[in-house]
Amino acid sequence: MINNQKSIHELQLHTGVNVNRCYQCGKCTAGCQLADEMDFPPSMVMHMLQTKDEELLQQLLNSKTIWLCISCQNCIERCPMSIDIPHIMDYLREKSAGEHKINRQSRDIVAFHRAFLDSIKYTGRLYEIGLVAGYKARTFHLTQDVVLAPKMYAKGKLPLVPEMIKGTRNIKGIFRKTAP
Amino acid sequence: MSEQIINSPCGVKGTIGFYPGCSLKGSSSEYAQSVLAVAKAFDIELQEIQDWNCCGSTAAHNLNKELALSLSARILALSEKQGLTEVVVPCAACYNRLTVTQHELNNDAALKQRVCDIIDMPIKGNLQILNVMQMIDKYVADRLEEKVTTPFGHKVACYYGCLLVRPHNILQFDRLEDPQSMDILMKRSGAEPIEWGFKTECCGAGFSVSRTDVVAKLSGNIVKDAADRGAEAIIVACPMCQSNLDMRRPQINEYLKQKIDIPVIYITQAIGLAVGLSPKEVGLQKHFVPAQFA
Amino acid sequence: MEDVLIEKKPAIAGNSFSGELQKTANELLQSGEVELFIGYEEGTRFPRPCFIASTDEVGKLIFDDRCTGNLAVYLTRKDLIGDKKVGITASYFALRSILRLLTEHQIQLDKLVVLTVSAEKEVIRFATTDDITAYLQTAPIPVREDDKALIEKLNAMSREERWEFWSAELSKCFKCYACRAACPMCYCTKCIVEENRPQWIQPWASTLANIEWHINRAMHMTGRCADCGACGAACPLGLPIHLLSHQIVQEVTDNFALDVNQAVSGDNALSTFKPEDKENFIK
Amino acid sequence: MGRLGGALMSEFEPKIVAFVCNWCTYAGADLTGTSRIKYASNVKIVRFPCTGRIDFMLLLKAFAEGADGIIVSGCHPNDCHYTSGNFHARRRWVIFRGLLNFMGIDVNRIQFSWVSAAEGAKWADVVNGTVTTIRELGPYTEYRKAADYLVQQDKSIIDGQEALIKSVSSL
Amino acid sequence: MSKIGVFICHCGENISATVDCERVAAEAGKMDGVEFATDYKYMCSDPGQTLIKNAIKEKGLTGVVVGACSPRMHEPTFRKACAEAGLNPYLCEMSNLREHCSWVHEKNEQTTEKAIDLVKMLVEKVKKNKPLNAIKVPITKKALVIGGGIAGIQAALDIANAGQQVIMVEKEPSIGGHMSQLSETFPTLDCSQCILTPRMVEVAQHPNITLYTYAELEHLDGFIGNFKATIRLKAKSVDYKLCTGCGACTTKCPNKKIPSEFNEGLGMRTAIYTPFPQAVPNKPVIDRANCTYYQKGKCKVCEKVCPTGAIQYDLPDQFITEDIGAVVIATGFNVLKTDFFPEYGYGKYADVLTGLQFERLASASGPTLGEIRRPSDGKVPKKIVFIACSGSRDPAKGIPYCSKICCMYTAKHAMLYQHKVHDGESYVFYMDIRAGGKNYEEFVRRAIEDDGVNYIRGRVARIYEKDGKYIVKGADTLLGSKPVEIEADMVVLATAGVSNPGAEELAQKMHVSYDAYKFFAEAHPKLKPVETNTAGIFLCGACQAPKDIPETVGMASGAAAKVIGLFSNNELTREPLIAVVNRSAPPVFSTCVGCFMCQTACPYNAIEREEIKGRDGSVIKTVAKVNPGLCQGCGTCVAFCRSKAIDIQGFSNEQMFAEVMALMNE
Repeated sequence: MINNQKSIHELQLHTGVNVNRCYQCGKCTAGCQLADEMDFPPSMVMHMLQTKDEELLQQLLNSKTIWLCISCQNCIERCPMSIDIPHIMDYLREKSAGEHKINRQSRDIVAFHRAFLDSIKYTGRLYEIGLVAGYKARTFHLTQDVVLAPKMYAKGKLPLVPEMIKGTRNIKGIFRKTAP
Repeated sequence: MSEQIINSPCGVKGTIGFYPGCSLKGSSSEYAQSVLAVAKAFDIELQEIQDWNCCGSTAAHNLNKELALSLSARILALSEKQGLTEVVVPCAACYNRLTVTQHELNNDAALKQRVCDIIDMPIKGNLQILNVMQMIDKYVADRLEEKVTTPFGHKVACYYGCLLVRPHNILQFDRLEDPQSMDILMKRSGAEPIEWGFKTECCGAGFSVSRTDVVAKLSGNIVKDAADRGAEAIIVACPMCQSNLDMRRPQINEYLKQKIDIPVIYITQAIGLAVGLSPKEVGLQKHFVPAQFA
Repeated sequence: MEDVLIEKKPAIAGNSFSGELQKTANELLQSGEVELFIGYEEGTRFPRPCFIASTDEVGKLIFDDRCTGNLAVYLTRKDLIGDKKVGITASYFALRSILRLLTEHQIQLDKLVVLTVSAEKEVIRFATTDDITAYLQTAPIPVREDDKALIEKLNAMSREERWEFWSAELSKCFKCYACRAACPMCYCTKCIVEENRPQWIQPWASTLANIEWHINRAMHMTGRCADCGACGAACPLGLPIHLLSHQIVQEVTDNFALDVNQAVSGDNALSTFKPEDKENFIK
Repeated sequence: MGRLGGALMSEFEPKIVAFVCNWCTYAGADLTGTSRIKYASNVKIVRFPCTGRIDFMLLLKAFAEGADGIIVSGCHPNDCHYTSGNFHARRRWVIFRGLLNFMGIDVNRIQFSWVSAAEGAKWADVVNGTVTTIRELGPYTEYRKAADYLVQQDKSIIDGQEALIKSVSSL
Repeated sequence: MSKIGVFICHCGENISATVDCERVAAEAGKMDGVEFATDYKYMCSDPGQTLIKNAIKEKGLTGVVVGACSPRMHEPTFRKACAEAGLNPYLCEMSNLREHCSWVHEKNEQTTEKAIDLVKMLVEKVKKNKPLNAIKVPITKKALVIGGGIAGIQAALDIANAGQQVIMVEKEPSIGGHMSQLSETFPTLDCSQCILTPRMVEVAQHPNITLYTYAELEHLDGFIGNFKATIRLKAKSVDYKLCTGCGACTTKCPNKKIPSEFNEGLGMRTAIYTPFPQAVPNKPVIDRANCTYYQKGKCKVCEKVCPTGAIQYDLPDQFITEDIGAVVIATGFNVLKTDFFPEYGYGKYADVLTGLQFERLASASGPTLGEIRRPSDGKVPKKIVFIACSGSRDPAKGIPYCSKICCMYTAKHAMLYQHKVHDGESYVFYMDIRAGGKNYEEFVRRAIEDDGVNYIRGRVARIYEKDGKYIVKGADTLLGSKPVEIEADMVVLATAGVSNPGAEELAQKMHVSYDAYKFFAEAHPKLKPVETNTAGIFLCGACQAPKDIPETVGMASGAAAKVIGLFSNNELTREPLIAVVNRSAPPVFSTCVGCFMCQTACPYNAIEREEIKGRDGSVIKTVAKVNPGLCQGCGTCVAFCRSKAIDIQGFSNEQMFAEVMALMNE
């Protein structure tokens, strides 16, 4: 076991969370709606971080868990120690993406997020058809929801032309300045 | 139970800003329509924030914290620039992002400075950000009952979702578990809100497209509990919740192995109907699961 | 050096809100609610304190931006006040001192009418300490720009340079105790410098005795100082001694999370504690 | 040898005063003794009932009277014999240190510590550590210079004489 | 002019091995004011002490410095010797040449130099010493016990059995406290009431105990040995001299729907009531807030049915004042209610109970006569979930500490349930099982091994009701955090033990400190667990922190022993090393300016306000005054006083100043 004190320190620096505060009551997992789907439920994530084991940290960066966390905040609201698990998840996601360790099976989720951000980057707002197109292009799920779109359009729910805001330069600037 | 539902700060009534967010311009246009219709019915003047952008939603928040803060911050800055002191944000996700962003910036001067540099605009950070419940409570609640012409006489399950009430310490909206604000407003509109177990459980939110299976399961549990307890409609205040519970109904029914046809409508649609607006005026025809109330 | 420090603000004439104040003072004296009124009158260069016992003199009263001296200092002067019911026009800082004097049982609100004139030219009369506290929280704190430069300069110095600065400055002090006389908080029956069993501080003026005196003065201000700067303004040599008590104010704020207004209105910062107070300097 | 520190640095033996409480640190130092742990003899202990009793003036007096370093030590937080004396003391030291530092008085010469009655070894460490620190800092002549009224007077006289000689010789 | 004697001890070779004792004595002899200096092999020995005594007499010494071991060791010895020679003992000081010098330094010149300096410091100090006399405080031999639970009962009986007078004050109509509500007790499962009620009766009948029920402490003045307690006797509306406790009134009272406090709201009581059948005294009181007569002006049924005419509606609250020598606080604790927990339904579910409510269900004297039944529909629950740490170890919403008793009573509850509902299934959600105590771990093991209670390691996230069942959502952290969902018929929350609502107010009344959780604070966490920081006030039981019965009883006996010890003398002698505020001639009277900041700083509330009055009785000045009964001599006030108006005897400003100034002089 490679003990990696540094990465935990870094985590604390970024999130302000001291992972040692967790005493493993499991309430977060009990309330987590996606715990069933996760490879490591939230309380186990906390314990893996507590071990400071580098290998376990790598497993987390590679996990489905971090991409399945939906940031619903159930865990932190019920955590007796008020540990900000959603913040930890944010941190791990960012680190995972930054280090190109995104879990294979979770790439759909990340693809969706990226498509979403692309839409904002170029128009300032979410262009839903563009989003779905972008997502499909990234995932090759070309036939998904083919029935939904026409119906949405018929209900007046999908504008076909993207709405561009005036400050797109400003938006692009934001994307450039915050690029990891 | 306290009837004063929200500890809303008293402000001077004036023009209120309106941040629709992307969903309300697209897939949830009926929400925008009903919010504006109800506002009009109560003489509340809403002013759309000029040149607003997307708040970044879960995507930005998941991938890049600074980007997420900056996108939301731009909206705050624009509102301030427009001279607004209050902004109504009907979408629960946008409401959550904007409120949390303002809170985080106000609590970290260095971060605030960095973000202001990124968006190239100053931020004071004293905007009142209201969700629709807060807007109604602040400007309509005391007039609501007298305005009701056709009481919304149905059993309803008020579904708040996760983002509307969390994180509690930042949003300071309603109570932590088993929130009441929507229930109280619905009661005043003539409905009969039911006690149920899934008020704040997550619907699957942003996984609508990428993990439809998860949405079917999470939303399925919600729809089932509401239906089991005899609700005739699920009332929501979030476009994501609405679209997951409504548009994903085929997948939900498939997961539940049961056909449930309980409609999912926005609180502003229900209130609109109660104060005498027509179904069309509140965009009721736009839902996938037919919503017809006699 | 000293000219940077005690540079008085230019007189802002025409900004006087005196009319209503005179009216109020007149009423108070006439009704007998107040037997002595402490306020400001026009002086040769700056407004100066005046003590009005009859309605004839009310016309002298003024109150404007230049009236920054801390009149609260007179409230503990038994020779001046005796058992009289007193009215006072308090500047922002004087209000802080009044709060502190109240918590330290030196004055009673039932024998005192506290007035101030707000930026909106309104005469405000305070009925309770809470009113004063509330006012202090909302009213703008008068800034003393002139000090800022020196504080920054001092903070930029090395320790040795600071020592050079202060020992040089304080070596000039000749212990006239004008600083003590100007301070509303220096109301002790017997000052530490008058204590001779033991003789804590040598009575003559020497650099060390001067330093010791000023350290004592500053330490004794902990949690009590209104940060009004009256001590520095009173110094005939213009020594920046008010920066010492200002530093104490700063330390209290930084270390105990008590801003000046909180500090002056509650239990003393040193007579209370929190188990979690910082102690990173303790081995 | 005059007070003004004519001693060579290598020979410099700092004078250190320790202000300690009776119940923890004094007893802790007793334990150092009964355990026969050796430490530098530069320190002299003054016994107080409690750290809460220690007047800041005594620290200034010690510096003025020739101390190069000072140790202030008492019970650990929550262990005070008098419940809260050390908490009060701690607040006093926070403010005092801040003021001294602002005035350019060397706060590194004052070592604050918590030494319990069981920490005999820690007491020896604290003393030795302080001696090392002060030895590096050198004698605190800077402060004592201000203390010496007569020396100042002399200096001004000498300065005056020098000026006189200069002016005379330039004639 | 001082005539100081200096006596340097060799301590065998303990000092002389590294310190040149002869030289120290010789140097001391040259010191200013030293009349006599000598050294000797063993100063603490008889001849050594005689040496000192003779010197005092022969040389007329005005002060003595003994350079020897630590004053913590032999200061009393030498002070006694001085006193025997006619010198005030407080004019003797010790210089620590052994622990602080010879034992910790090498043999060399510096060590002897240091020894000389150390002696010099004390010589300078002792010149400023003043003769002091021990403080004598008279003692009123009567104890006040506040609270009539098991802690108060034990303390009162112990004190009374030692022959001392006790006044017991209980705020409820009956003594007994929480213990009387319990069903069986762990780890023996003996019936709580069976072991408690005899004790309650003993209290009522004890000749040395005066019992005031339905009473509260209103005010406490004074100090150790000399308190004055004002007690409010709340109006019972029943004359206990006439009442025989026949119970006619309580059976006939028409207002029967008042939730019973004793049954934790699970049963009902009448407006005129005795809390429970075994109550002591077994006489009723009228709960005026719920009585029809008091609220509506009509009824008086109780008066009509009372055979002795004991009902007296107009009785007001009464106040009595008692002189007291010591106080024992035994006010107990409280448990969080179920409405405290958002995720467990904010108290809206009828069958989600607290542990104390479950005790009532399981108790043979309870509302279901000991059968476990759901309050909602009276059905026997077939599946029951116990949730440990409900509010405990939860800084976010509850309290950060462990309530200590819950693990044990939860095991007991599950066990009792299994004993009563044979086909029932019980689950305990826990994080850690804290079963430290005699036979405690064995008890928990029995619940798991013999009674088949299912222990699941994990905390419950939420409970919601569906179709009359309570859906309990938890996770089994030992199965890789597998989510667990149980459809339970009843849920019992092991709610945290917290301080009593009135504890803070009571503490302030008595000037006793309390911790962040409003539990009363002991004077020292290790060595003074039953004392408070106010001399003469002791504490025991769960008012200090949640604790179980054996620990409570032990602590109560400990507090009683302290009281008995205090009462064993007629006078209390205290060291005069206390603070004093100076007094001087008029018109100054005292240099104290009356800012009273010392009052907040004093940990013992020993500083009082004294009004100095003129001949006409008008107040000239209000100054501080130290209560010698309360001051413990820490001196925090002394360092705090700006004008040095307050000083501490034995460590006075002059003494300490002299010691420091001597230190560096060469």
